[in-house]
Amino acid sequence: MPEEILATFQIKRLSVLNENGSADLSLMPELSADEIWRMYQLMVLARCFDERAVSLQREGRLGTYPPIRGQEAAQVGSAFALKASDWVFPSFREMGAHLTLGYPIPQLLQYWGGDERAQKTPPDLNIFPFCVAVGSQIPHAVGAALAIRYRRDPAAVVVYFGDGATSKGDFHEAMNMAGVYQLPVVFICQNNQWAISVPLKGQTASASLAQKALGYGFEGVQVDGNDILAVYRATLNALEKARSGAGPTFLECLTYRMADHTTADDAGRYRSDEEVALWSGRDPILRLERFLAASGAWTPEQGRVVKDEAIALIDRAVGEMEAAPHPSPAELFDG
Amino acid sequence: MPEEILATFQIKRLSVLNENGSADLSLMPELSADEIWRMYQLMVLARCFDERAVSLQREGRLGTYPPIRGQEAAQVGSAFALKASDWVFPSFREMGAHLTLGYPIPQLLQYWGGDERAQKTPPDLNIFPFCVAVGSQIPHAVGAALAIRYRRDPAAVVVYFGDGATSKGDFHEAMNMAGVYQLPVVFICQNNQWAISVPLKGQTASASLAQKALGYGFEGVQVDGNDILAVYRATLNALEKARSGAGPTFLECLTYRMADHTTADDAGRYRSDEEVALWSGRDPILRLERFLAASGAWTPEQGRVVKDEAIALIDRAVGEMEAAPHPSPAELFDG
Amino acid sequence: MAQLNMVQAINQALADEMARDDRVVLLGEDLGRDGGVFRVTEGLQERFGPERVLDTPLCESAIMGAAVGMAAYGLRPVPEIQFMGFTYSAFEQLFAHAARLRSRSRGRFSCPLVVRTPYGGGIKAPELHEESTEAIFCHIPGLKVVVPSGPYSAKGLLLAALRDPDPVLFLEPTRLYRMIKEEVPEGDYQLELGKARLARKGSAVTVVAWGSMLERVLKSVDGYDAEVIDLLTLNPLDLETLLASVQKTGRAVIVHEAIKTCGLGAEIAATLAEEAMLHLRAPILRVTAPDVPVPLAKLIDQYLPGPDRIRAALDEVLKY
Amino acid sequence: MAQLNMVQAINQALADEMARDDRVVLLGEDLGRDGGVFRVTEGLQERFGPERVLDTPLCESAIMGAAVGMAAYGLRPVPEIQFMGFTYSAFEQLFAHAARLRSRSRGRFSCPLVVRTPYGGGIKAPELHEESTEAIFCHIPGLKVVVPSGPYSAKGLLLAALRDPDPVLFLEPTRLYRMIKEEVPEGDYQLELGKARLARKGSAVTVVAWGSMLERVLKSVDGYDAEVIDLLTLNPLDLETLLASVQKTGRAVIVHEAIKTCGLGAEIAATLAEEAMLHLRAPILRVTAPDVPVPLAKLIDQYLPGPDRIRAALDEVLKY
Amino acid sequence: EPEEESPPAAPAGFEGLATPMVRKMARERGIDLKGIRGTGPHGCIKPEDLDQMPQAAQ
Ligand SMILES: Cc1ncc(C[n+]2csc(CCOP(=O)(O)OP(=O)(O)O)c2C)c(N)n1
Ligand SMILES: Cc1ncc(C[n+]2csc(CCOP(=O)(O)OP(=O)(O)O)c2C)c(N)n1
Ligand SMILES: [Mg+2]
Ligand SMILES: [Mg+2]
Ligand SMILES: [Mg+2]
Repeated sequence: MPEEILATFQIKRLSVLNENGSADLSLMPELSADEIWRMYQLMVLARCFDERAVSLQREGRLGTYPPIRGQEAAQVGSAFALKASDWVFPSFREMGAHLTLGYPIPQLLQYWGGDERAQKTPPDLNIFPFCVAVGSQIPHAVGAALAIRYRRDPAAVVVYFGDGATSKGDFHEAMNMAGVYQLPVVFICQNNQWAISVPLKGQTASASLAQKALGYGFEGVQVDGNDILAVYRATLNALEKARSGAGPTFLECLTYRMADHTTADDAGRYRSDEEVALWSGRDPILRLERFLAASGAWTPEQGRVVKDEAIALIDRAVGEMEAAPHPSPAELFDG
Repeated sequence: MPEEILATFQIKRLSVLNENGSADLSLMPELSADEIWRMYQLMVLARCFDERAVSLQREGRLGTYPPIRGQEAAQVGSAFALKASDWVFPSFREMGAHLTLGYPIPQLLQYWGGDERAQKTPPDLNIFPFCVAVGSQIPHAVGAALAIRYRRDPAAVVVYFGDGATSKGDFHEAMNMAGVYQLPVVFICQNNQWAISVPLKGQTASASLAQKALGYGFEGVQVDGNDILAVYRATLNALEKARSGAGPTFLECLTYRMADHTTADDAGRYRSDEEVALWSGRDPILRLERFLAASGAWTPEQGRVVKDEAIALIDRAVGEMEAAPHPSPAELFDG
Repeated sequence: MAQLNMVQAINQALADEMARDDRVVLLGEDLGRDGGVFRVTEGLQERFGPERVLDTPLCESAIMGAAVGMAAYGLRPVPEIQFMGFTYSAFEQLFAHAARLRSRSRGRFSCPLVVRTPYGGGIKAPELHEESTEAIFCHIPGLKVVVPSGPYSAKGLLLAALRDPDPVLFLEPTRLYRMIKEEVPEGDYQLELGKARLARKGSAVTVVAWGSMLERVLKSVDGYDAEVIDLLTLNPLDLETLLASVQKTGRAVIVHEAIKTCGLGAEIAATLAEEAMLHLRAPILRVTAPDVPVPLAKLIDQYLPGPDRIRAALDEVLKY
Repeated sequence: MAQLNMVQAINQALADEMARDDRVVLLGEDLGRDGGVFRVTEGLQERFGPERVLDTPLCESAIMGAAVGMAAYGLRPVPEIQFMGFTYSAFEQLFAHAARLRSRSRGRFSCPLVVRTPYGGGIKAPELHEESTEAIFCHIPGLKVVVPSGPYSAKGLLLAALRDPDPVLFLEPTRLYRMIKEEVPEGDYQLELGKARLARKGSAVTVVAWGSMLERVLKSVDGYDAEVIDLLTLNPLDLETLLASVQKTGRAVIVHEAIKTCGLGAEIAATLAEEAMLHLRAPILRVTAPDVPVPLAKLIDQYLPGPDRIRAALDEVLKY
Repeated sequence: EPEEESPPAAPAGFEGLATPMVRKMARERGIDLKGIRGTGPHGCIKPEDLDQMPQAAQ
């Protein structure tokens, strides 16, 4: 037995909508027109939330804020596949997922205003508090999945994190443990290609993030993260697999951070305008609009209505958030 | 672009000697008969050291000791490929590597006698102290490799660890960093298939450890760890690749821990006699003896001579170790 | 009542609570099939199955991180860290997550887990097997730290810890595992967390100790009119017991096996200097290990506080 | 001499030392191309190249672990941890390796590295961006802990730290980065590690502070006959300066922004209760944050010790 | 230590060494500790020493 081939592996890439918004019908997920429209509304809501949060920060009405611009498909598409009984472990840049799951918008803003009361998740949602220590939420998802398995609950767990988080030991340790116990957890990496100023190739020499799953004995798939239908399909499949006892899945949603890392950052210091322009053309909202427009389901006028509704919702939420009384010092000891 | 194949990967397995000790000549490393004989002597020395250490512990003359029985080929074969200028970061179970590199035997015993003076590596050796916190030495190797690169030194780094260590974040983090900077480091995992009572399949769902390298963008190879010629060949190749600037390599040496985890452990509690018997038949020393015997280079008589010489060496070392004065309390503050 | 050693008492507490409360789940390295490297969990996997006594991959931070997720979901995980010297890599999960979860989610999520780990020196084990870094954990808001000093307190404190709504670090003095046998009631009993124990009455000096140092202190104070406090809970401190004793004796000596600088002795002395200052007739002395790493076997006896150093401190404060 | 802020002073110290000593290498997240999230390392990668100012993957433990290997090989690495709240995962490397390497190899290997990290509250940043856990690091034997209180001390202490043969944790009070400008000599100067500074003379009470609390203390003591000690090095403590002052004033108040329990204030108070007891005329008071996690922006001002609480403590001890 | 065996006379301006407890007792009894040398370590004033000292008129 000389230099025997021990094993051969393949990594797949999933996309449903191409850049022009035309769909591969064979891969089209089962979604009603209403559902797709709802997805569209949620992406627009996320975009409007984001734009407002950035401007509130500029006006000194919010603290440092990490924009999600460009990642709406990855967030809305994946959260749309979740059931109420599933558990979600976010990082700090998944406001699109929160909005999709119905997290109260005033409370979501309140967090970035520096108020712990924001993290008191409503009782009907199983969304963990934001996690600022990059990657450290990933093992929690594994623990929740262990509990689900032990309880024989019909639920699954989703954990979100960025490309930068894949460099941390927590990512590895959690992936490895999920593999060993074949747990009902879906690891969703939003590969937005930047971790503050560090581009993906400064983060890992691995050609894809998806292939990292090979070291843990379960499937890793790269998904076009700006294609909401692909993200939805991949997440739904992974969740069903998880709930059926067939173990974990790793999804790399390849997307792009279109804005600065946070409102305290200036991305112009470390990346080119050309790169940003290229990805602006791949805007996930634009792509779904093109898809819808092709069947006459979207017009600029309808788009404006959706946006106006979103803005009105945000307006109200901002008002509510700002009307909340300042926390009392006694709340330091609350919990 | 539907479910496109993004990439395909292969993992290789290297062996030179088969179980009967006959060699694949096309893979035979360049080694003189004297060198192979030296390797054989070192494996026997390692075995005798090990047996003596275990019995010294039983007699209360050493503290807890982790036997290396069965792993002599992995340790001697890899260390034999090193140059004096290379740096070595051991775990706590590489006494075979220490012996190969000429670490003073009394000092090696002294460590397991509970004496810090043992870790004052002689100035001509670049061997780091033993590392008890599993896996935590792996990032040190990456740092030394960064320093080598920065200094343009013609050296490489080897770091040893076990299968259990691959579950720790340190392993992942160091592998990832080595990949990003394409550093001159060789990661040698002695996969002895057990981490105390946890078998490999309780450690990871990955079919091989070698394939874990795929997530870091560099080569991982599985080597028959009981085949000293394969281990030597793979290590030499990896070291030359490292020194030439072609980056890191991960070697999984598949071997077996033939003894208890340590003298404080009772492996009979968690693994079967059959498994142990199976691997006893694959004893790495036996295998090299068969290879040598086939060409008349080894006889039982010669084997006895080698063993007697080794025992004499160990005898002297034990005497020296026990003659060393007890450390004074002031040495608590030494360093 | 049976005479049990600490290993047996802890094993019994775990078994009883697992039988009583199906939320209790153990996880860690080698604690299932092997029964733990000190055999503390022996027989529990056989009895409760591998899903309740989980042999994990070799990874302390993942053990702790998974425990956080389990606790938040509604279980009561009991992660074991094989030795205290291997808690470092689990530190972020404990500090930034387990201990804060209730506060930062304003009560929406809580984290009732009990981290068990053997700690302390004098067992002639390899590097990092004899650490005593309890002070670091006492600096984590939201985490309770508990140390039994014998089989009876081990069972009673562990049962209380397992029912606490928040995370508890339960330190098991390795040197005592099989050293002391005591009467241990078979049924259910709890020792309230946050309460110290008067281990010996006296009126001339108060000696504060915990874990395996307690046994050493009790041996050393023979012939002295010393009151000995067995702390049992290191955080929060039982101020009431400490102050009452020092107000009576006017003198305090604190004995711990951790290094001196920023050890828990500092917090106790500082608290006395703040709250009992007007009752003190002598300097507060700390008898501790020197500020160096825990040595290997050959020097461990020189490192740990011994009877000579304890008595010298008593003699010194009694001069005042 | 130029008027510099602390960011500029640190940048200058790093640049000067890198020019002088080619063993000095910086590594961390975003410190190269981006110049660091606070711009402390701005321009250094351009000047010294990407091999001496390494942008690393996002991983604090690997940064610290790699620094240990670099230092052992003969370099003088300067790992940056982006915020003190992210040191937890690097803790094992610091505690079990960097700080012990000299001792456990009996001098064969040493670990001259300087960990730089911004620390402390009051900048209204997200969670874990305002931690002040210095006491934990002071409990690590073999590690020095240094905190400047302004641009002048920042440069002088950093130069000394960079030349120290052993590991040093260099804490940069984030709130002060751009708050204070001071005359900072352009050339080479060092402030000896282990030496505190008398920031204000007085005779009725000694106030001990460091980092960003110093500025707050100096503002608060107006009108009091208070002596203020700027600790500068937290471990080892400058006993001589502390004792001389307290022997004179007979009263001590310690102010820190970390939580109270097992904070560094405890070690200082305990040391005084051991070494200066006969000179004390009042309880030793600690003014600290409450024992809860550092809150987000809305409550940070209620959390950090403010002038009111500092003055109340002074008034209290002055009653004696 | 020899210093403790044969206490030399208190130097001029010697501030009496005492713990806060003793200072409080002295205050209550109207005893001025300035210049006093006690029988405790380093010449510190022990509570018992106060019994030997003249009290100020109450
Ligand atoms: C452990 C840790 N280290 C550093 C930081 C500072 N930081 C915040 S976000 C970030 C980059 C994260 O990159 P990625 O994981 O790709 O997520 P993204 O910001 O792109 O969403 C860094 C370095 C942190 N929050 N946590
Ligand atoms: C961080 C850490 N956790 C736990 C231990 C206790 N321990 C010592 S060796 C060992 C198993 C190591 O397994 P592996 O890495 O396969 O090495 P091997 O013992 O087989 O050589 C364990 C759990 C340790 N030393 N360090
Ligand atoms: Mg880690
Ligand atoms: Mg990113
Ligand atoms: Mg192993």
